[in-house]
Amino acid sequence: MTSALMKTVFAALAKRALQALIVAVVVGIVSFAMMQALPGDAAYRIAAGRYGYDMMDAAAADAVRLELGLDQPAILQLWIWLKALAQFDLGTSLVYGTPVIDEISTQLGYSLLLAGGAIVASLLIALPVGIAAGLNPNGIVDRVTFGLSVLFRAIPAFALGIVLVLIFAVQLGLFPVAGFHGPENLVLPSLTLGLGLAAVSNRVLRDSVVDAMRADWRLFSRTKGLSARLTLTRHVLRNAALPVVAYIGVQLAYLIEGVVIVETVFAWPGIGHALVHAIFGRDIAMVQGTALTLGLLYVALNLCVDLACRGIDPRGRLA
Amino acid sequence: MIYSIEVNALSVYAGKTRLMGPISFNLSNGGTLVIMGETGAGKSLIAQAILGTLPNTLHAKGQITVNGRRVDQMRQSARRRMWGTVIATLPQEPWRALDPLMRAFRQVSEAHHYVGGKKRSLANADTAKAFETLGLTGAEKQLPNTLSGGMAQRVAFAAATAGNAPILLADEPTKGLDAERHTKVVELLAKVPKEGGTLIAITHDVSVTRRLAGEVIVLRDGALVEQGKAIDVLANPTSSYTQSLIDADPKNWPQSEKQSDLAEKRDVVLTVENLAVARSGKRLFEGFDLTLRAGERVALVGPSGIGKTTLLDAMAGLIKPEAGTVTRAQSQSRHTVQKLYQDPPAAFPARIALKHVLKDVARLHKTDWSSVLTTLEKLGIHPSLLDRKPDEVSGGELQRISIARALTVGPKVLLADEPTSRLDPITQRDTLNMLETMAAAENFAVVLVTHDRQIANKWADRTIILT
Amino acid sequence: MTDQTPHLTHSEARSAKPRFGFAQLTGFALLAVLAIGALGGPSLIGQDPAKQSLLSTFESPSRSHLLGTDNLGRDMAARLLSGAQLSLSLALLSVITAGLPGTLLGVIAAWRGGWTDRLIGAFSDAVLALPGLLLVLMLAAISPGSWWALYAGISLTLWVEYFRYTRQRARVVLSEPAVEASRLLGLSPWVLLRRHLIPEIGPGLLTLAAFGAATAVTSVAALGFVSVGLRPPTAEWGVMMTELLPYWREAPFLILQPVLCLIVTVLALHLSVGGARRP
Amino acid sequence: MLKPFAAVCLAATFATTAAMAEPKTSVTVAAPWEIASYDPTVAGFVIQALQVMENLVDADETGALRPALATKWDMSDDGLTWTFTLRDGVTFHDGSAFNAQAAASALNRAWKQPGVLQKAPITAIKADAGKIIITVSESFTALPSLMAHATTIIPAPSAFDAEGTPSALIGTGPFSVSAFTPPQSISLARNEAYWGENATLETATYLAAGRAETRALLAESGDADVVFTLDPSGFSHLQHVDSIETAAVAIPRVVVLKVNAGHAFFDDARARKALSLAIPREGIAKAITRFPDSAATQLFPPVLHDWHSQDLAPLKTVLEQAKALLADLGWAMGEDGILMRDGERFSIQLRTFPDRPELPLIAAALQDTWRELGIEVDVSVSNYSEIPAGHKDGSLHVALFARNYGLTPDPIGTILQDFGPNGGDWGAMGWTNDEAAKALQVIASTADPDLRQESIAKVAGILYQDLPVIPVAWYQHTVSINKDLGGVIIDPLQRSYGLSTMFWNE
Repeated sequence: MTSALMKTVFAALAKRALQALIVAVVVGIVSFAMMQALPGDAAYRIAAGRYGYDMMDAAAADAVRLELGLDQPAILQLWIWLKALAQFDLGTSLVYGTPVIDEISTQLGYSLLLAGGAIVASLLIALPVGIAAGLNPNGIVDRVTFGLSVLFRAIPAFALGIVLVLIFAVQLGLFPVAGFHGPENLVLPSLTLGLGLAAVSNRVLRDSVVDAMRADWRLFSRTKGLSARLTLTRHVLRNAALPVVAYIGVQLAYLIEGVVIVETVFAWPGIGHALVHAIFGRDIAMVQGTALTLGLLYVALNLCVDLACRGIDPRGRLA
Repeated sequence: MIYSIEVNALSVYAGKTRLMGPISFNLSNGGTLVIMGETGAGKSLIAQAILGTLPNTLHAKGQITVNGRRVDQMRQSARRRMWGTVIATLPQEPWRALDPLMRAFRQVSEAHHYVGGKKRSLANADTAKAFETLGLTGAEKQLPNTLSGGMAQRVAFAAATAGNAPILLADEPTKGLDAERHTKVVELLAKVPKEGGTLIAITHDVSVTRRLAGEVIVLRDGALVEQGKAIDVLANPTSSYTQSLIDADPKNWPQSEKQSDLAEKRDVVLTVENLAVARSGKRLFEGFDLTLRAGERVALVGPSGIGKTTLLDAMAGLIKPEAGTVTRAQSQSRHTVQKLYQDPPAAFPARIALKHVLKDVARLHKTDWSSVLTTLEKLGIHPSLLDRKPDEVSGGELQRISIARALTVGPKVLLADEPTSRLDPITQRDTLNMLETMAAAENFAVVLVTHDRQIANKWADRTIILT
Repeated sequence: MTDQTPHLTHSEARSAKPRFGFAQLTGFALLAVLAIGALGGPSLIGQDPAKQSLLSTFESPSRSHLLGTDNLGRDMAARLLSGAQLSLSLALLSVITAGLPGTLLGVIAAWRGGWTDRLIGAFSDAVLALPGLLLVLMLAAISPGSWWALYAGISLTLWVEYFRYTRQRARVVLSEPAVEASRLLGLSPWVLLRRHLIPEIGPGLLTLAAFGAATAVTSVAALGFVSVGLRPPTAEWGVMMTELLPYWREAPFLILQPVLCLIVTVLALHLSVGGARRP
Repeated sequence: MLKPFAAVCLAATFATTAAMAEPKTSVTVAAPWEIASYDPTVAGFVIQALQVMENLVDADETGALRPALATKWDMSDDGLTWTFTLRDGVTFHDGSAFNAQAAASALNRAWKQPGVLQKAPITAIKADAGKIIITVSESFTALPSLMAHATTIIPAPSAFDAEGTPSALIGTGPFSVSAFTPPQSISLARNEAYWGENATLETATYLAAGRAETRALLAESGDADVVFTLDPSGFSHLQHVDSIETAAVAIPRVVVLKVNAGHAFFDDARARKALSLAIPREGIAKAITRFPDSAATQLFPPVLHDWHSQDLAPLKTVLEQAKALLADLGWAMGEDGILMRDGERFSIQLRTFPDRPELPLIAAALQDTWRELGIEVDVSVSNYSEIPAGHKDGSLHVALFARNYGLTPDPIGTILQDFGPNGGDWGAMGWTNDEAAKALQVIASTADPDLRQESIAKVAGILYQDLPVIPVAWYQHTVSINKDLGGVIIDPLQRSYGLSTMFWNE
């Protein structure tokens, strides 16, 4: 590794580390402030989350209030959380009574798997499709993929997921419907998310392939004697990949939302699902913990995107 | 005698409209053909027709025979297989022809490997040799964006010729290069026929034609104007168009009148004292002094990268000088120092009709629109052009419009940063002539930055050489 | 070989292209149809979108119910038209509430540079890292049943995109010689904005807006899926998708209808901004 | 106690084709309930249904109590002391012995948590040499029934950490937990050392799938062998799928409308009656719950046979009558089609929640029908805790929810809470009826079956007349079962998924 490369890597790390720190504080404060701003009595919500609608009542809410010290001033509760966070302690789930870190650690793994699977699926779809469309702009492939992109952008993830299950699990029996017992379980949820992501990223790739194909250097590569295939693999793809990889960074934010839906449809024990439940149940510790984890995850994945961009583009211009 | 390339009645059509031709030529090993003409004369269409890279909307007629094979009857894929191995192409603006993400060495060595069919080790060795021969040592790991124009040209040359093609097509190989690099590239090209290759060069530069010698074809609006030995044609052109091309070579310009008595007659409009400028922390030069008087024409000459543009920016007050002062004559507003740019389209908002741009300026400086139109007329611009957007008029026209725009302000100093280096020779001459006329008429000083000493000598009252 | 188009004579080279292509005109036409539907609403067909008929659910399209009836026997056509009002106006709203501040901040950051730029940049990074869903769900919970809160939440996550794009483009545009020339000529910032920035950034922003509008509607669908935003008898395309999902098997044509409406909207927006290039 | 159900044992059709090479020994069960906690008070109903932990008392699918970890139970003559004799030779899954200390500490913990025990008049729970002694402050005959509730299952002492926080799923049941991935899945293995008859299945997997669509697809694809709680649309589709059987069992859960009888609009029983007359029960049963029998003709469904009365005429939907009643109460139609009285519009908020997908739909149906009466309804679909919260601060108008009267095999505990003095969070609001309260006390404490039945009839009659809560629909418990699976018993009390009796037909 050259020292210049080390330097850019280090710069990227430093920048993201600072961002991570800001994220930690902002996420903590924002999620806490918003939870405080929510109307209604938190004790009721927490009791509801714990005991379910058959067992939850005012007495349960009172017990919860007493147990969790919800009567404490809000600012004190926030201070306790931040202080604990500095010691890498995320606290205890108000609803489930288990340490937040335990809840998150298993779920994060599953969510990462799903997010990773989704990105891989989106690339597996977007790469060939985007390249084929970009190589022949306004051709039949381009037009069809444009239509499909619109289609997959407009279909909500849950409907898409169910249709995929119907086709691939029920009719063809190729993959399981739901659950998470093996790699085959990852296919359909990843595909559901991946199709949604690819609906946009294939157009980004298509555009950058069109640009690359029109570039002077592409023609020069041909006229200096490289075949179409070699020109594509040695020059066009690398150049065209850059905007796509950078775009993955933008997509990550949307991925989180998609994860929530897909986790619910496919009964996948992920962190997005946990976040939604935590918000509904006013489980402040879990909200803060999951939001923090998702925020840091976003930062970490963006770091990967940064590094990938730097790997593809040695000019070091992309900050 | 076997001719390596024979072109017979080649013409290019868009539908039924003939854009270029018909032209014919025969070139044998060691031969050189220079195709001359202005931008838009269809020169590049010849190259595209020979290569088979014409856009789909165009088609070629006529016969092209390379080494006895009828290229024009070949399938597209077969023609493409000749690229790099039979016909090599040296692109114009080579810094845009190199893959921005690949290091210089690999861009050449991949051609040796894949096109030359050499093993990796041999390809690398040959690339290293080429880098050494071309004076590129040290540039192996550089990316195109860090290469100078001349280096990029040589890297492209090394990559293009790696396949050992007997025919080299060079399209405007000297475009945008400074005088020194200009010479080097021409020397490089001149070697090709000497080493038994065949060179087809496309240029608008008479000096290139002169130095490459060989045969010459002069095109105007796509039509053949003149053809023959370069020496003969340049010495005794039969057409007036060829003559005007020759006249447009700065070497052949008439000497402008040197205004030598300015110090007594004219006011000082700008004083530069002990100026030092820096770019990204690196000091470029220091101790620069200049006193400009109204109506004076000063040329600043120096190679690329020396900091001419930065100096102009300091004089325009766009950047703070590192040291020294730039003083405008009293009672001048800061808008009296204006700039002309090297790339005229970049100096205008791209998506707005030119009319609006000029009207904005006229309104701001309370200049009568009719007087703007008068200026435009003097510069030979028809008002109807103003309805177009910058990319819909030619570079020469746009540069003249930008002169008119600057004049709307009533400038005392016009800083011209290589305003004609991207223009054809004839346009270049006309534009500078007009600038001279306007400076005299409107009594403003011009600082012309150029890398061409010929232009400086012929055009300016005095020349400052930056080293 | 950059002379792709042959220059015949100096300035006659570029013939005037038609202002809008066929695809773009199609987009406009579709948008017009949607706008008419949204403005007219259910009154166009004289049906009440809330009127139920529990004894005639899942009816196939007929003369009295052009697009059939839903799970509560309500007229689908009326609900879709009513949904168009809400979905489209609020998609528009979220595009505006996200686009305006995002663009403005982007221009400010690019214009001022330095610390202003870094500060806004860091802020936008932090917002992006904050799970957007968290913000949306919280806002929706703070003001339950309020569409405004829902869309404000969606805007809160979307503005960053406009900001990033504007900042990056504005930086490029502002560093062009053209801007330098205009400044030298003494032109005001307003002229710079109007002549340089807006024409350069505008088309890209429109494309972003087209994508953003679609995102807004699908986001509502996603929120409906986690039971946020349900408020009978309101008809909104996104919520209708979630409400009709349980019947996807026995009456697939029901859920297909709001999805198709959204597809047409996305298509219309993409076509009408021309080229559909994502900046 | 409960009317005997025909046990739904789906005798599997023997496959005529060649038997599978290897007999299956595992089933996958899918249900909507996520489980994210080790705490019996939070996740007890899943732990219990999966037969991981057991109660002192069990109930069969008819609702009759039967011995489990307690072999017998006796009430002292004064009715104030209960003695539960514990089963000998029972071990927890970790090999430790089940004894009175373990049971007492588990029950004491449950008693301290919000749950059924807190609602009973218990004064102490003590261990005493193979026995559990529970003392009560007043006679409470339903106590053994509470011992069958999901929150009173007995975890092993080793299922708690040092601070007493539940940290593992260790019980005495026929299945032990081999893997737990909260909140979605639990893997079970047969407990070979079970005190009762060992299960046939070797392993089982529980998968929580929150969406009904997902569950229906799991059933259809065969990924899940038994799927509980199907949505009406999915259920009707699955009825036509060859590989599975579907079953629907009436359960003691009822969709009810809680009305704030303390509110000026509803303080007269006629106003509540008017609301009831304007509930399109048939329409709801046809279009939403999709079971014709699910239209509630009175509060208690026939499955609660002690409480269901044949004598009560079915509640009807007669809009004209409702309008007349409201007119009697001084309501007059306003210009905007909304009733007015003393300058006040008849505009109310209806609270419900989305966790049961049919509730917002029923709410929308009520909204539409009541609009015809001239009542403007704002439907607020929110968290269910808004209902007890609204009960407490008095802000509630009407609320729509599903109430399970079969939480314990004997519904008296629940009914006492809901309709006792001052009403209850999930029952009457602003409504007190001394006669009913007295009758309920009798039901809870008497050992005399006749007196009990008489009092029940009285309570049911008062609730029918006064409508402190208005019944809307009765529930069906829907299940899909792989056709090759035998021994499936569907428990209407939903206390068990019946894993221990399931077997695969060859």
